[in-house]
Amino acid sequence: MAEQVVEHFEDMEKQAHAARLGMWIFLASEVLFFSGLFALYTTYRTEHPHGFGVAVEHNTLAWGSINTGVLLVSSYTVALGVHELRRGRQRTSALLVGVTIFLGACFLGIKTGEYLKHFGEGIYPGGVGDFYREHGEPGTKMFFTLYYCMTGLHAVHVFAGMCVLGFLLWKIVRREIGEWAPHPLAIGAVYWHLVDVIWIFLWPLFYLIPGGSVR
Amino acid sequence: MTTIDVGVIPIPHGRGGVRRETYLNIAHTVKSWALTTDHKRIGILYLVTTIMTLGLGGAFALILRTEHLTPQMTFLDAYTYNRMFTMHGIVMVWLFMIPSIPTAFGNFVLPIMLGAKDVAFPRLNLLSYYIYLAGVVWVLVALWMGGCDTGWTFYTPYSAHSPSAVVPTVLGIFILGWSTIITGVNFIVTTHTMRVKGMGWFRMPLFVWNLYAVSIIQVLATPVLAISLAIVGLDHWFDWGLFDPARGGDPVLYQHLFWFYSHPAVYIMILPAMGVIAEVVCTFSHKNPSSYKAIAYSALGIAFVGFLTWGHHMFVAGMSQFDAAAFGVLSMLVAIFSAIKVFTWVLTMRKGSVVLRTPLVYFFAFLFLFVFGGMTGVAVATESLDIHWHDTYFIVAHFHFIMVGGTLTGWLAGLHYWFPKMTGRMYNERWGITGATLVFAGFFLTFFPQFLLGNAGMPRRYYYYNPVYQPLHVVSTVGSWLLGAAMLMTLGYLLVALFAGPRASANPWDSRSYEWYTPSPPPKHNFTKEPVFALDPYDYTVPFPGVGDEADGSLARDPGGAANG
Amino acid sequence: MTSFEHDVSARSLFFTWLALMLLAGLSLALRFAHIGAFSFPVALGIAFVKALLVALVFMELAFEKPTVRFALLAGVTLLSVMLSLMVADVLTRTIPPLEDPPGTAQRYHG
Amino acid sequence: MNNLLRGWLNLPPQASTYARSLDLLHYFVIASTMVGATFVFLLALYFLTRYHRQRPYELTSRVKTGVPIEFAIIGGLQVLFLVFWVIGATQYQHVMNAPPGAMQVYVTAKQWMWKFSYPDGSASMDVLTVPLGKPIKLVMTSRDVIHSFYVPAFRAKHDVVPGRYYTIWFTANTPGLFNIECAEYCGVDHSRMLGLVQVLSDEDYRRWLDGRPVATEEGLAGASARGGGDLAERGREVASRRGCFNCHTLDGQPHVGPSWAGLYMSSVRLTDGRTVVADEAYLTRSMMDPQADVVAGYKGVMPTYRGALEEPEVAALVEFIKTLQNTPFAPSMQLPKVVPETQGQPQEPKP
Repeated sequence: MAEQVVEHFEDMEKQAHAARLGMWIFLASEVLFFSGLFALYTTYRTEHPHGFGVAVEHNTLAWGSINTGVLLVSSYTVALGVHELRRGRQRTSALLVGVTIFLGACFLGIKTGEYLKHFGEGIYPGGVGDFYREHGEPGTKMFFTLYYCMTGLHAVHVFAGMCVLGFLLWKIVRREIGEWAPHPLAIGAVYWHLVDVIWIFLWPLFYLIPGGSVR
Repeated sequence: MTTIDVGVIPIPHGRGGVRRETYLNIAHTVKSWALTTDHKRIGILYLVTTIMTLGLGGAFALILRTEHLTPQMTFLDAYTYNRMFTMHGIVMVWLFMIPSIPTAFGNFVLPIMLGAKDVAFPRLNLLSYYIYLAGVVWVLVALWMGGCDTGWTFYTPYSAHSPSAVVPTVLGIFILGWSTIITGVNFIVTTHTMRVKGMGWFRMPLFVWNLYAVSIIQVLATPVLAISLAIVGLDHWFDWGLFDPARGGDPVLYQHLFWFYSHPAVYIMILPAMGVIAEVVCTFSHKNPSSYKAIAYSALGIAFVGFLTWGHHMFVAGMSQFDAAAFGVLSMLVAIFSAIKVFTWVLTMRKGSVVLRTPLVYFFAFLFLFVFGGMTGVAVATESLDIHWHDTYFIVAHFHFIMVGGTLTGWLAGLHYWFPKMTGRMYNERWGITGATLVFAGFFLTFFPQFLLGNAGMPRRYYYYNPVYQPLHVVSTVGSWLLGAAMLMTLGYLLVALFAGPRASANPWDSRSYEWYTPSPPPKHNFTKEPVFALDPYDYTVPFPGVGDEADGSLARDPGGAANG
Repeated sequence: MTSFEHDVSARSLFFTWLALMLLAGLSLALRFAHIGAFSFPVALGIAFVKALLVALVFMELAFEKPTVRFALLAGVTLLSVMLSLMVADVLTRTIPPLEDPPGTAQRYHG
Repeated sequence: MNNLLRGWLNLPPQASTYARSLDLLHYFVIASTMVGATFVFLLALYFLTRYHRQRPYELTSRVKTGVPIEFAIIGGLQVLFLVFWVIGATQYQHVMNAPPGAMQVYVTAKQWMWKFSYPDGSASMDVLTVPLGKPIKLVMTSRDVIHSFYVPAFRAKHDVVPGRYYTIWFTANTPGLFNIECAEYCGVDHSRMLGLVQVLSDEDYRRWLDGRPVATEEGLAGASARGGGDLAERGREVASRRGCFNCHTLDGQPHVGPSWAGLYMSSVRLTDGRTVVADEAYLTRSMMDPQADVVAGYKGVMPTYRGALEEPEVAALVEFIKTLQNTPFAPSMQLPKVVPETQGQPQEPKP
């Protein structure tokens, strides 16, 4: 029952601030969680600029770009959802959050399609597959293993974000949160935006920057 | 010395036989413990669990030391030996030392020190405990599957191919990491939002500052460990080879990621102990710290610069010479923060009113071991000297001086310091001082010879060793037995005190820190009414104002003879 | 309408989103412009601006207390510390990695 | 003075040119830090007695330490630490960068042995022979996991990483035998991954070049550093000296010849279809007359050692192989499949 002030807090404002601060600190933790992989990407790309460039050019640019659009729209809808909830328009808010979850599902669907396409081409994680017979440049294996690791981890986060939003949607529908206490949705939305931000960086790294660019 | 039993209340159960309600006697069912969201009970749960893991890790240590009585096989084979030193490290680092002080003592006293009823997220706190327990279970599963033999550092590519239970072990540590992160988030938010009205940042007890700094490290460093161990798990399980040179991978990068976590992790282990020590030295010197701000800021300083020095674990691992020089100078700059802390503690005693009690004996043990261990740390951070010392027993001795000598004695100091507050009982002071002395002696005897072994060139993680090293090994082993016996003795008299010790007053040490403003043991919501902290937590210029609620029969200044000199 | 939450207007949300889409489009267009060595900093620079927009407006960081901003700042600072020192290692190593290390080559290449 | 401090600190002999200067820094750092630590601890003890509590509930007045004093202490320490760093970093640069013209020896580490390949194309296992007073540059790589090449007497150490070549150098200044140890944990027999550096004077070195091996029996026998020194240990030495490990492994992996791990008393299928039990007689016969029983799947490329091995050496070898009876295999460690060659050493790839 999130609309009530838990007894050890003085008031709702303090409780909301605590929850919000907690989420942001957790997000800092998430940034560092991904940073290990970003660091590996950067160092390996520094070591094998050519192989990484070849692999980027081979990647499915169209699908990755569509996914970028999907996530940007979903970020917008969930931000609008928070706005509507604060204005007391729960029905609209619920609809917008529902759309956000649907867009998340679209993202995952497209991602799965991409993975299947890669499997069909003989690109598997761990440098296994026929693709590497033709593209033996040092770095291509590392690129695609990192690609699977980072986008896979991101997909897990998308799924987690969908679960969080689903839970909040349920709460909106049951009128447990509303304009009197909109902060749970606002905090859930912040998590969703982080997922978007991470993709904003994954997109250029894996789809946009062609060969021979580092060093 | 007039009496050795300090702070004892003559009448049991408060006045006139009225049974005072405490967090302990409010309910007795298993469920009331297993599903509690009371930070004090969660602290006790953590305390009991970490004592068990300490016992497990300690048993491993004793077996390992005993094996080294002879240069050849004594009673273990090399396979078992390798698995055992790995599990010793893993159990001690992740199951005991990292959670020990923050989760047990931190959980217990942090909200009380802030005058709060609980931490910011009590349910998350309980969840964190169960995640920790799940991690412990996974590590035990790994143990049951024969253990892991990579060393606690999981260096690739060995860990990617080791024919042992690598995956359950890294999974266990991965899970433990989330427990650590959740606790860290909880503590940071608690410190920010739960302070009682009117308490500014610079009126918080120093332990809170240290916990706050630790929580920052926990939140920011642990995820890096999580991701690097996840990659090790993938490399081991699916042979993805992200660090495999045959696929363009670079094993040295794993070491970068691992030490990016594990160097700050050293501070995760030592900073809470420093916090305990700051409390102990102020209380038993009966004086304000020589510089409150120096202790507070140096905690934050350590939290930040601890992230900049990981490379000094890799001077001979194949890092570039540029990075070696950079990490070398950064390490030298970091050492200064610990030095500031040490000087502040020591100068706190100056012009104080120092009384030797068990926690203060542990403070002296801590001071000795931490200062000497820390100074050898500066020595090994000297690049050219590290060439000879790297991966030898010198390193083993150095980090045991810091980790056992620092964290374990800090933990024991805290255990004895807050024992009356947590249990409402007093332990026997004479046993306490004897135990502390024996722990120190056993410890010194165990690890001092290892410095000499390392100087002589004995590499770590060696099952067979050169017979010329045997005398030093024997001394070290005998020392470890003494240490083990002293720890068992400590456990024994504390258990006796728990059930049969005399009742403790609210403030047996005549401290000014805020956790002593509430009765011992505290009531369910920490204070019987909204707390008013009239004094600075280290204001020893005026007498203690008392608990305020006389009805609970535990005035601070009971005439039974508290804090006598 | 609660008093304790800052609300971002629908108008600024929309314009932020529009800016994000335009920046994404620009980034995509530059992919085909073949700007060579500039593509890495330019693409990441655009990504950084986009992330900043999302953080400031969508995540309402612009209206948060300094503590909250500090949390993110700490994370990003450490990320850059890690990246710079690790990349510095790789860039300043004097001995290049072998393309086909002896002994491991046959194991994977069949 | 140097020797006195070296003895106190339990340091090994200074057998390389830079060992002495590293040790001097060692003395300086240890002495200054220990003096500082002792001072701090004694100061604490002094405060304990000087300001001991006189009566219960004694109050104290507020004392703040002067900021200038704090900064003076901190600044002084910082300067000292930076001096450590400047000297240490300079020495580190010296140790890590070989002088031009150094003699190159390639070092290949694998579980759990060292292989040294010399410029003239010859190779040896576990024993590195170098001339006195000449700079030696080691170019090191690993075939499986990370090892670390460590000679305590030279104060020389560097990790040996698969997929990379790392170099380290030294100039030996004392003839004799010095221990090589693996310092990075590398598996079950990590503590047995030992070796020896044999430093020969010019004259001895020339003799060694002419007719190898010349490592004197007394010299090797005197190297009790190899732990134990029993018959089986001697067998290991013999095996490494006679080059057995060029073809036979100790971890169960087939190489040019069958592995010795678990060989003793196992049933061996031969090329002609017979199955024999690998007892002492079989082992001895295989050394003396290798073509008599060629194991299925291998080529009969092993030369006879009749007359080459002394009787005690054969006994030691057999004893050594017997101790390997229960050595578990390292299942996932794959050595490369080396095509058996009919003559000479397996070629070592050069960078």
